[in-house]
Amino acid sequence: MVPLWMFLTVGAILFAIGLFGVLARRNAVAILMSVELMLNAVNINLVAFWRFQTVDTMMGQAFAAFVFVVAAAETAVGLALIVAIYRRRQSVAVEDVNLLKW
Amino acid sequence: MDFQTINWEASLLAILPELLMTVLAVVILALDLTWPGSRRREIGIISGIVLFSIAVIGLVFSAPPQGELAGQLMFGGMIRHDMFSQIFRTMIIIGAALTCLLSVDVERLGRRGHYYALIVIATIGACFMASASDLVMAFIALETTSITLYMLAGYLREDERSAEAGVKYFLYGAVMSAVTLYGLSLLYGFSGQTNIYLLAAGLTSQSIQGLPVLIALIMVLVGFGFKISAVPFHFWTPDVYEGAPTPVTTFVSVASKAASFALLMRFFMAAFPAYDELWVLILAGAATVTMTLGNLLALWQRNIKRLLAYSSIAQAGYILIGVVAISANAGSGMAAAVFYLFMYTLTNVVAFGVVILASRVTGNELVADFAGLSRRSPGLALAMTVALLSLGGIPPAAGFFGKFFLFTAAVDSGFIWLALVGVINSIIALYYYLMVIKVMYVDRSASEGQPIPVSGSYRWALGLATLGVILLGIVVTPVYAWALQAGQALLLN
Amino acid sequence: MITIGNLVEIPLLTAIIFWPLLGAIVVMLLPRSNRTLVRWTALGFSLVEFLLTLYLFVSYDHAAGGFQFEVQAPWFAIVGSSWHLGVDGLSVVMILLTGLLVPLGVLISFEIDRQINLYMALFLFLEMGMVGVFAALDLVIFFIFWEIGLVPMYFLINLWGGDNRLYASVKFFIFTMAGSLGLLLSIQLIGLTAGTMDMVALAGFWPTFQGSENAFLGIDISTVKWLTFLAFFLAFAIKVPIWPFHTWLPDAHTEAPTAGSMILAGVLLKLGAYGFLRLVIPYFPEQAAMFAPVLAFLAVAGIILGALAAYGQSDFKRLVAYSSVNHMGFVVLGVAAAAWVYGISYTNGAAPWLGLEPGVVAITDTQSGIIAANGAVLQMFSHGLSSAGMFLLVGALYHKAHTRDLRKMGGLWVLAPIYGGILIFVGMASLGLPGLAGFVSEFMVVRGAWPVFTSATLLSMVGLFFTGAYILKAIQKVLHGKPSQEWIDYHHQHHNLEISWREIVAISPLVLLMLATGLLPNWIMPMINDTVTRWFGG
Amino acid sequence: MYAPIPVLSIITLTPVAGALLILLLPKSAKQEARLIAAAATGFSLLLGLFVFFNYDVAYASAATTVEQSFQFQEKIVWVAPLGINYHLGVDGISTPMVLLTGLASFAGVLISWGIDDRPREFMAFFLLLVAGVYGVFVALDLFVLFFFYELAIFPMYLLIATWGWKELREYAAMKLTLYILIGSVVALVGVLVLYFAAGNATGVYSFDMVHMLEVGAMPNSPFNVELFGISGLTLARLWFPFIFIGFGILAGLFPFHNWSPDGHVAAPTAVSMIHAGVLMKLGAYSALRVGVQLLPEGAQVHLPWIVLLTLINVVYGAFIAMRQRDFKYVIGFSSVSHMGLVSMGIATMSVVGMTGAGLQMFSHGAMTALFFACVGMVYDRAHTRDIPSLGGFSRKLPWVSFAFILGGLVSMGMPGLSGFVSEFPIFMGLWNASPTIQLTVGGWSLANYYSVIAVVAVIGIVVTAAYVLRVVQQVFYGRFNEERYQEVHDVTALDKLALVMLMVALIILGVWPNIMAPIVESGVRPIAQLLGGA
Repeated sequence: MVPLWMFLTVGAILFAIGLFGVLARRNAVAILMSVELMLNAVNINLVAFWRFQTVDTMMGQAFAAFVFVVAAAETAVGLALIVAIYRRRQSVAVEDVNLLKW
Repeated sequence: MDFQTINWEASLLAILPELLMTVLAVVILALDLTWPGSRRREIGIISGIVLFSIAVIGLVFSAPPQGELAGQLMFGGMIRHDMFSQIFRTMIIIGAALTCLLSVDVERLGRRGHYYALIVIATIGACFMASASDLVMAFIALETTSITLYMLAGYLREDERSAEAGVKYFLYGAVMSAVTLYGLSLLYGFSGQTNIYLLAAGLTSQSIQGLPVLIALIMVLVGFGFKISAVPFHFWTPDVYEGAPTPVTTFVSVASKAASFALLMRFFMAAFPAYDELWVLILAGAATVTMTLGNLLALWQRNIKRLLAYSSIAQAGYILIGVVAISANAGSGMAAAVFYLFMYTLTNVVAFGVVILASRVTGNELVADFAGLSRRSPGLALAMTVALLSLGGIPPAAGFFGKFFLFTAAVDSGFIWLALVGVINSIIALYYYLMVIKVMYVDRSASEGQPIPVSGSYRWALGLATLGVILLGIVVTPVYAWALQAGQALLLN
Repeated sequence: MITIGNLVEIPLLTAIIFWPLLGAIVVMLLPRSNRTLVRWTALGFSLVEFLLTLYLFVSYDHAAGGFQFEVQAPWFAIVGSSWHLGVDGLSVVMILLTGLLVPLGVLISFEIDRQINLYMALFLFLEMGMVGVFAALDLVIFFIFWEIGLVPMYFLINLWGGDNRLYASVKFFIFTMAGSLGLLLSIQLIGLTAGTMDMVALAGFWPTFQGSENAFLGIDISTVKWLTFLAFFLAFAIKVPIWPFHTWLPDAHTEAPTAGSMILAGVLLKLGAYGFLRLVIPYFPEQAAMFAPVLAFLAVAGIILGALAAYGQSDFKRLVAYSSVNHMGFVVLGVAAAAWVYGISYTNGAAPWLGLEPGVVAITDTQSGIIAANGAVLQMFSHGLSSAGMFLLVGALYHKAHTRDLRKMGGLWVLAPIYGGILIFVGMASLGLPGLAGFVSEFMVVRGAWPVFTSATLLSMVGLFFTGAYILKAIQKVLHGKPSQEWIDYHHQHHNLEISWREIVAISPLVLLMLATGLLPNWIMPMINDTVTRWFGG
Repeated sequence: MYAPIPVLSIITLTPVAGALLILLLPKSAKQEARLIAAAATGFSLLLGLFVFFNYDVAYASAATTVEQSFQFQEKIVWVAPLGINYHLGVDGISTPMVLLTGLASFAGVLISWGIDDRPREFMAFFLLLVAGVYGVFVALDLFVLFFFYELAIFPMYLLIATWGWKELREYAAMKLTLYILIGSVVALVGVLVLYFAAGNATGVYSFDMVHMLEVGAMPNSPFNVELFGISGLTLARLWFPFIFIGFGILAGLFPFHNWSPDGHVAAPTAVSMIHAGVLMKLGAYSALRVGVQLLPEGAQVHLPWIVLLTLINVVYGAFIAMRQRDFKYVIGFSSVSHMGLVSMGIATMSVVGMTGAGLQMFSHGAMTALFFACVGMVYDRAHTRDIPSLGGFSRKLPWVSFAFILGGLVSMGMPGLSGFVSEFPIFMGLWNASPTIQLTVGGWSLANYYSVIAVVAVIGIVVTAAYVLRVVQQVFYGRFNEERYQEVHDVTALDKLALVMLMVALIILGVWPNIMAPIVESGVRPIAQLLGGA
């Protein structure tokens, strides 16, 4: 059986990739996708933990399910906002979103 | 803890306000569809009044259980209905109600029913944040609030600044919640528990201790730090505060912040008692940096909303002092933070309310546009003055007591240096608050002959909130006693 | 409840002090437009005051001696001060002098036409201060009245003075104030060390006080005594003024209005001498005696240099002003002699500062000391008369001629014969012509001081010669010779130079008293003598 | 001694009620606003007189407990969990201060009658300020004291910044506010430390001054317990400088006096009057009450060097005043100088000296209020405060010139006026200072230097005389520029009433010091006993 730490490592790597994407990418949509990667890492964690730790209760699975749902809602809202920006500026690069500055 | 014996009656009563708000949201959407455009302004007024009523109903009918039942978890451990959640729920709903009343005359916002529906939904999420006692519940509540707030921040799609604020808020928020969530997932894994109140026991019983937990703790802290706009996760605050429609900014600065603090306090008190020396120190450092940076940056702001944004960053720093002072006598540190948030809610509503009204007339949001405000509208100027004094901690406004309680708690728990930092900071802050007051009273402007129209709902909302700020600064005992009960409720595991 | 009975029972001294204050207030409240009313009201108040002082003089029982008419009431308990008043012969004489000179000053001030209410009020207020000093038997009260006189005098000079009045008034004020601050600190020192501010109690207690367990600041008691002595000395020396502290005086006198000069020379300078007699000698017998030779030297310097300086003046008023330095020198000489004798007899014939044991030094005959003190007091009185008279005459002339430059004058006797006669008479009194007041007092001073400070006294006699010289110079410059044509024209066309009836009325009491004191000094001498003798244990 | 009716509360809250009433008036109700303000301050003044004349010296002298040393007490629980009570009461030190506040505030309202720019707001803020000042003087709970202390500061800011002298007001108002606030909050932290120390030691957590004083007087008081094992370091010694100097800032203590002349100059007349007249006393009063009385042990250690600061205040203030060209700056610096005498009196740690300090607070308050009233009246008419370009104003403004001269005489300590009555005991206190007072720095120590201080401080008085005379001569006498000042007219009857009130206070205290001295003495005696002085 694949041990827990492998799942966790995969999750961590996925999370790191997502985080890197968030920090490195300049395209808002790409950032959104990177966030999805991070959330998936979370899901891997949750499910793995459930399987290895608390298999007799549904907590982990339920948690993961909620994360799916919320992530979907979040993405929908995010895309809508990005589209609104795109309509005005013809760009989704975060450098161009710079009207508000101190 | 026994979750199986659910007293349904009590459980439903416990979330009665949230249920009512859900109904309200639906009703609002229905009204939005059926009422003609000319009447839709009333939707805002209705939402405001109903929200007030819900707050009162919540106080009267869903009082938290006392005695043996105190601190009992409900709905399978999802929420805990105690004094802590009650006081936060009250302040959040009041903040939302005032926000509704202050939105009605705002162009492209005040006459749209679904705007109010979104506010109400965000309020529901915020209320649940305050009472959530399970990681899942906390996450859902957090996201309910956040997602609606992203939408609200970008609500004025045709306004570039609003759209930009929405996107920024969203991108930062999404990343941060992903990080938090990762932390939560680790916590769940380490402890085998999702219930906050069982986490601590789970953490100590498992073999995993120390660094991994610390990493999880910090990841969770990142998310909370973002929501309460603590440095270094504050960078979104000025942009979103400035860009979002002002009523939304009000709501973000008030309800969302209060709810996030509630969650943070409950979470850290319950989940990490074994690590309290550590996170207290981290939070103390964060408080110091947050206060100082917030205040120093606020000094340079010309835009009133940005100024209030930085001020709200600094205020978060003050409130953290209360959180840090966990060892203060009988939960008085938490109580101080709770009290501070209570008064801060009212105060900020007043401040932003005046900004809404003034910028509608001047068409601008610069501090300089407040020139001559005391001649154009003495009442507004006075309300703003009271609000700024309260933020600055000057009596008789409530902020004086707020700060006093915080510093007292800090000294009590041995953080004299933190109290001194807070004290020095409150003086720096006073500088820019006084500058605004000065502009209103001293500076002249060409248009000072024209009065600023203040419609009924604004008059009521601002009047009540201002009165509240002053009353809270004089008749302090009831709310403080309440806050103390809330603080003590947190100590009860 | 205030009834007539209560009012009558107001103690005499309190009444004498506050009556002028009442007058000042009434005068201030009178309508500005009615100048005559203001003038006569002020005169009325000052005359009533004079009657009160006269009554005091008459009813003081000099044979019984000691302080009489005493009043004591709580005033400022925390600093140990009480409202304690009382008079002995010395004070009575001085109060009488004050009471006498003020109405004359008021009368002569009828010529003032600007802000007359304020002028008269200040004048009466000044009188209150002076009487208060003479009547006070509490150090704090003494100091209060001592200082309070500064204010009206300052304004009298500042508002109604001559061209250089600003400079003169500030100089006067700052000099005197600086002097009195030392006095203030010393009073506090004494009061704290001794635990009381009462002058009567202190006079008995302070000289023998040898320190106690709460000894002061750890400083030796004799050092404290020396410090306080010097401070007292400085304050009084400036007021007298003793050479070389006199520089404020010519300026102040010259610029002051006539009545101001009269009071300044007539009474205010005596405050300093009074301070020596009342406080310095009884409180610091040893220090004063030790210091007496220096004092005598300064006195002689004042007499000679004052006279020379007076001789050198071409401004009539300045000349008279310097004459005060000269005449007060005699007072100081008398004080010095008295201090020496008193100190020696106090230490029972020892001169500890010379390192000698009791009885080694022969007790200089006490009689000389008594005579010197008598002379000093009488000189205070008679100089009060003559200097006031001189200033009155200078003012009277200036008021008409609008110049005080002696070089421009001459031959005015022809034009103003009565004036000339009076000027010569007063000049002679000032010069010390036998048969007039000045002679008696100066003679007594010289007689008293001779056995004590022989050489100094000898030098002072030389000074007396110069006194004659400058007075004769003044008389000659003003009166003798032929009047120039300009003066004749001026006299006939512009202004009659002859003395006016009002001025005659004002000066005649002075003239009469000079004569009376010169011929029959006994109307006043017993009063002084009994008191002075009592000091020396007689 | 508890009062049958809450007279102190009425005194304090009447101005608040007045302010609220004024704010409810419509914008146009200017005259009504003034009348309400006059009525409110006047009523408080009358009650202040009532308190002053009903203060029982005999009772206070016979007091054996801390509780008994305060009269007209009232006590309501305010914030029970923290032991905060709304506890008011007066002793001999605060009673004259209450009266002074009444005098200065009523006179201030009368003098501000002519303000035409938003008089409604002006009067409302002014009344708030007055309420804050009253509150500090009557507070017997440290929290209440801070509450009112800070309550007073903000209206001050607005009054100066809004109605002040255009060229300086914003800068000065801000400077003043920040300086004073820094001082007060630093003191606040110190007080919090003491609060917990007292609470931990006795189990009773209370801000009540009576309680704190009792704790401080306990045989092994927690304030005097050694800290961190460092010998000679106690709470009292550690925190005394913070508390004393924190409050001392408001009293213009050198080198923190810097805000004060600017503040005085920039403020509108009535505010300068309250500011220099009363507000600076808040600082001295609180420093005495919270600093010295609560931490006598700290006072004994620190006052011996603080007295040197006060000396600089006295002498330096006077010399700087001498050099000013601006009429109002002269008075501003004179306040620095005179407030130095107050602190100096406190630093003598003797009954006499502290009584003098108390009297000087009253005397200087009335005097400087009078001064600023006069300056304001001249400035309102001449539109300049440049001393050389003024002159001869006594002819046009005889009342003002008389009042100013009287004030000047008071300030130079002329006998027969209140200045003398108050300065005399201060100097006596210096002479009388305990010989055990020593200043030790490193291995070098200095004793018996208080007398030297007295001698040096006297220089300040001579200089005071010089600058007062200079101003009197140049402003009120001398040549009157008819052309430039042809518009100048005499002051109004209200102005005269204000001037007369203040002058009467100065004269009465001067000629009859026993009317106030025993009251003050009864207040300072317990403090002096704590300090070991007699």
